[in-house]
Amino acid sequence: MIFNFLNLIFQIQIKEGKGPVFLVLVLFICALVFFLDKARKGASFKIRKIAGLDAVNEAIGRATEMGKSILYTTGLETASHIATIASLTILSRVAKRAARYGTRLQVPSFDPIVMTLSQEIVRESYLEEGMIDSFRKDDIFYLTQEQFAYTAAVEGVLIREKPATVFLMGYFYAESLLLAETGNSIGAIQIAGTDAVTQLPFFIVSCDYTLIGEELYAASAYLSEDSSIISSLKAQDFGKALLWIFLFIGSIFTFFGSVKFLSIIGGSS
Amino acid sequence: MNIWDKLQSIDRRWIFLVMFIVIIIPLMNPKSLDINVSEPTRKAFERIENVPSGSNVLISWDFDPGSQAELLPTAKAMLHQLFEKNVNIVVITLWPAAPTLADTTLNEISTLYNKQEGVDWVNLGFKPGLDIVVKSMGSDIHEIFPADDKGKRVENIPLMKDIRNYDDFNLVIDLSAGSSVDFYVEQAHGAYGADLVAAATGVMIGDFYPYLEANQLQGLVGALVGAAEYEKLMEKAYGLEPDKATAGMQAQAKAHLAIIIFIVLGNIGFFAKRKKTSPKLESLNK
Amino acid sequence: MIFNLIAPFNTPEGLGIWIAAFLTLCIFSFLYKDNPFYKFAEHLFVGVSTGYYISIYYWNTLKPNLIDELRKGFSALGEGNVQKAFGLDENGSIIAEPHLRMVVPLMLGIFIFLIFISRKNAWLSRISFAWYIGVASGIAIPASMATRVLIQAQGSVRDFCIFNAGCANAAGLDPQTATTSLWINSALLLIGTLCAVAYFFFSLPSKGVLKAMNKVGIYFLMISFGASFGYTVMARISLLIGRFQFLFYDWLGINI
Amino acid sequence: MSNRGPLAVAFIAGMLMIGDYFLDWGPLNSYAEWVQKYYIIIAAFAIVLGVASLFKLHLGKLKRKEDGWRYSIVTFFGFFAMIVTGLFMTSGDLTGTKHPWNAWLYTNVQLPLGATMFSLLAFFIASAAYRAFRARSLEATLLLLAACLVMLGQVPILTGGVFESLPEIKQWILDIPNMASKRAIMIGVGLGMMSTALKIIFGIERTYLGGSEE
Repeated sequence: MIFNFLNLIFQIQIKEGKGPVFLVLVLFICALVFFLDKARKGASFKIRKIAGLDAVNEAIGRATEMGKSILYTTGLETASHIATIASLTILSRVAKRAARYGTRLQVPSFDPIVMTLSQEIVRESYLEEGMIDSFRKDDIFYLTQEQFAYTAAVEGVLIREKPATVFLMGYFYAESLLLAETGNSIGAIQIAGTDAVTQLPFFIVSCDYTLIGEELYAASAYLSEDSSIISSLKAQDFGKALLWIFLFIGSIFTFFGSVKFLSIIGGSS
Repeated sequence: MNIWDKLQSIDRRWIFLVMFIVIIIPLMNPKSLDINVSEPTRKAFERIENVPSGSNVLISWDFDPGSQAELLPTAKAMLHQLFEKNVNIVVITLWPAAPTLADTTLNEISTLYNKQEGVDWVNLGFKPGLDIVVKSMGSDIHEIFPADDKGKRVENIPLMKDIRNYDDFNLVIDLSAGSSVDFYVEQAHGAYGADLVAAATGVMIGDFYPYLEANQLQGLVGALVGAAEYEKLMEKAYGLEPDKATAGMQAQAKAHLAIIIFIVLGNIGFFAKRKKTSPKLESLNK
Repeated sequence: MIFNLIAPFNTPEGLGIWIAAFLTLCIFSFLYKDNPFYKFAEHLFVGVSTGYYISIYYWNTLKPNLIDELRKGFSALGEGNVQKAFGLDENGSIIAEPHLRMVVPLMLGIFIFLIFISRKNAWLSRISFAWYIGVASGIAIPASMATRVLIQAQGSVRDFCIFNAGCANAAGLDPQTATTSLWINSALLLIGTLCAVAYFFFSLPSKGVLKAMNKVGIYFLMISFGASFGYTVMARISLLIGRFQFLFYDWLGINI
Repeated sequence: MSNRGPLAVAFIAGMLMIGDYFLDWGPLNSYAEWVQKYYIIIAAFAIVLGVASLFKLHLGKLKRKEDGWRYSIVTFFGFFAMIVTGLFMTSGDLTGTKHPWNAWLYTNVQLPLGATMFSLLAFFIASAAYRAFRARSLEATLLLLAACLVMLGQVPILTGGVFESLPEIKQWILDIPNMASKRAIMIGVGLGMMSTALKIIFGIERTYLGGSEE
């Protein structure tokens, strides 16, 4: 029995060509654990200002003053997309503020699982703020999973309800500009955030603030106000710094004929 | 509100209206377009020109009505060229929604040249499996396409009697709205040595240029521009009237121009206004 | 210009074209302002597409992957072939057809409903969600490392490798002669990438060299956003041309 | 009841998928293949929750006779038309989306509606460009110039003389500065994604699970 088990273990091998990824992943996890440990021991990390983040509170406040609602969409991906989960974390913060101020929050959903998760998250936020009685489950509703039918319906909500503040956070496709332009035409303050590289330009031109790529993930960590979650930003920076140095030195050495750097990251065939 | 303010805040509905007009007019009234034919398109045209009369060409019709604005004009121009040169055409498709579009187009153009279905051209229809279909055609087309689109057995189709695999085609043309060009380069060209010409949509075209440079493709027609260039070449060579791609390109040019003019107008308003109002006044206005 | 045929009402195709044209105009009317026609089209679209996805889910997922598998599993069980019923071969290894193993996703699927019935059972639905998101995260971790981070880094280093015949040959790339312009381009690419990466440093104070790099990084980002925007215009107008062609050629039958 | 159970599930599920990526081990690989193929079943079940939400919304509107309640009838009409033709009708061997009526509805209702919504972008891209591309600052000017040069390089508007090199300029902008910043964004996104996903499977990030009460 034990022999069989050992035999089984020895059969396991790392797949060919996955070495570099494994190495970098292990390094990254080490950095993550290191900073997490520091955070647990009470270290606090300074994070630079992210323009869109400071605007979040202001934008919620504006909706409250105007007596209008907030519309939040978590993008057009399922819950299996990490950007959607980052968006859900931001939603939880937005919902808390909205609950505190008594501002109506509408969340039209594209995916039923995301809708259910959103309901749970918003409900929890209202509960934490002691405002569970004003939680309206029906304001977090499902529309459809067809890209442009969803877009058409959200445009309908935008134009008829005229929310004062619109959040577009998560992964988006071509509909990004349709949503952002319609939001702009009703004069809403719009804060967008996406890791969809192709859609960033459209949010940049049509929204008041845009979280670019990694900033979306950083925002979800930052807004959590939990130092152990924020510590992961340190690990990300560590990863970037490592890569930065690697690219800088690697490019110079490669230029002079070394193939080592390319093969380290698995780029030579 | 003075004119500079107005220039800065044109109601978006006027912009919509202008876009509407500048796109519709060229569509209704296409004129011969003065454009430079790019090298990849010219190569494609010349390779098809070099197909000897009486030989066979395989067309893989890998797009559906969703991409027809970009690819149908090229398809039509190539069909005109091939029928004009008395080349036999075998059409297959890897896309489920494509056969009807292919059939309508083939019928429309073949009647102009008095070409007969089954003798001069045939539509074998759709088979699922993408790269597997492309690979299997290297050994035996009859096996993977036992019947044509209408259910007629290939044994009973005169054109298909002597066609078994890629060796029997002078040229393979892939009209692709996806990544099927990859399969053809890998299989039809790489494994079976067939000559290959492709047409692709604007989104995909960037992925395929390296094939052209590596001579794995003999020609490449890219997006609406490429189609318009192809129509231009057909106009020069066969006197074919410019068609939808040319009209589309004109609409494109006008629409781009309109957008740029709007941007310029907005900026004129912006700068004129900034010069006129001193900073002090501006802050008071707020 | 000839109106050679307006799509006929009396065939399914012709009627379809009329309906499609009407709906197309309904959506276009939104450009002027919100109106009953748009509302009609929007509500119809939501209903139709939801219905469509249900039949897609049923026929493409639930029926072949769940119902049919379970049915096969039970019939194997009926024959007394327990191993086959659970999708195992004689040696106990997993075979492609899961049969009764589909009970697991079925349970996870049913758990989701529990939140609907009573909040007491909400924790069970959380198991389903946790599993779903756990799987997605597990897939995303190495994939995002490989396809986003490393591939980009490779591309960057490779740009310098092709200059040097030694490196290019060793890496199996096509060497290129290093002209001045190619040289400048590669250097610009590297500088741009490094500065733009620097823009995303969150925990370092933006001072001195880093501040300068951030600025250059933003310039690169802005040029990139402008370029992508300009590049996309053509594709979007092609779509509109496609709709107009439908209205004019297919519906009104206007031929030139 | 704590969230410990679900968090353990997320950890195990995640680790197994990571293991599958790196390790060459038959049982693990076939497990992972199985999971990837079938975890969509959860999504298929969840759509029922979605439909329930949609029904609640529109039935509520009908009941309360809210503004525009008549349109809710349209939604139900579309929904049931697709369900009846897609789930319950057969025509020979043809069922589901292949049923002629269902296919007819798809081609003549859903497809044109989607294509037309998509094409509205041609208008919106123009109005967005007009409004946003003002040379307010150096950053905005770069955005504006890059967009205009690429647009001019795409189509033959200005030809002859200096303008002949516009396509080349366009290609250069796309290949060099554009590529540089895309690389940087991708690198950042990759790291952000990875760290978020790691936080999920290690149970540090648990907002997505909602509350832990009851």
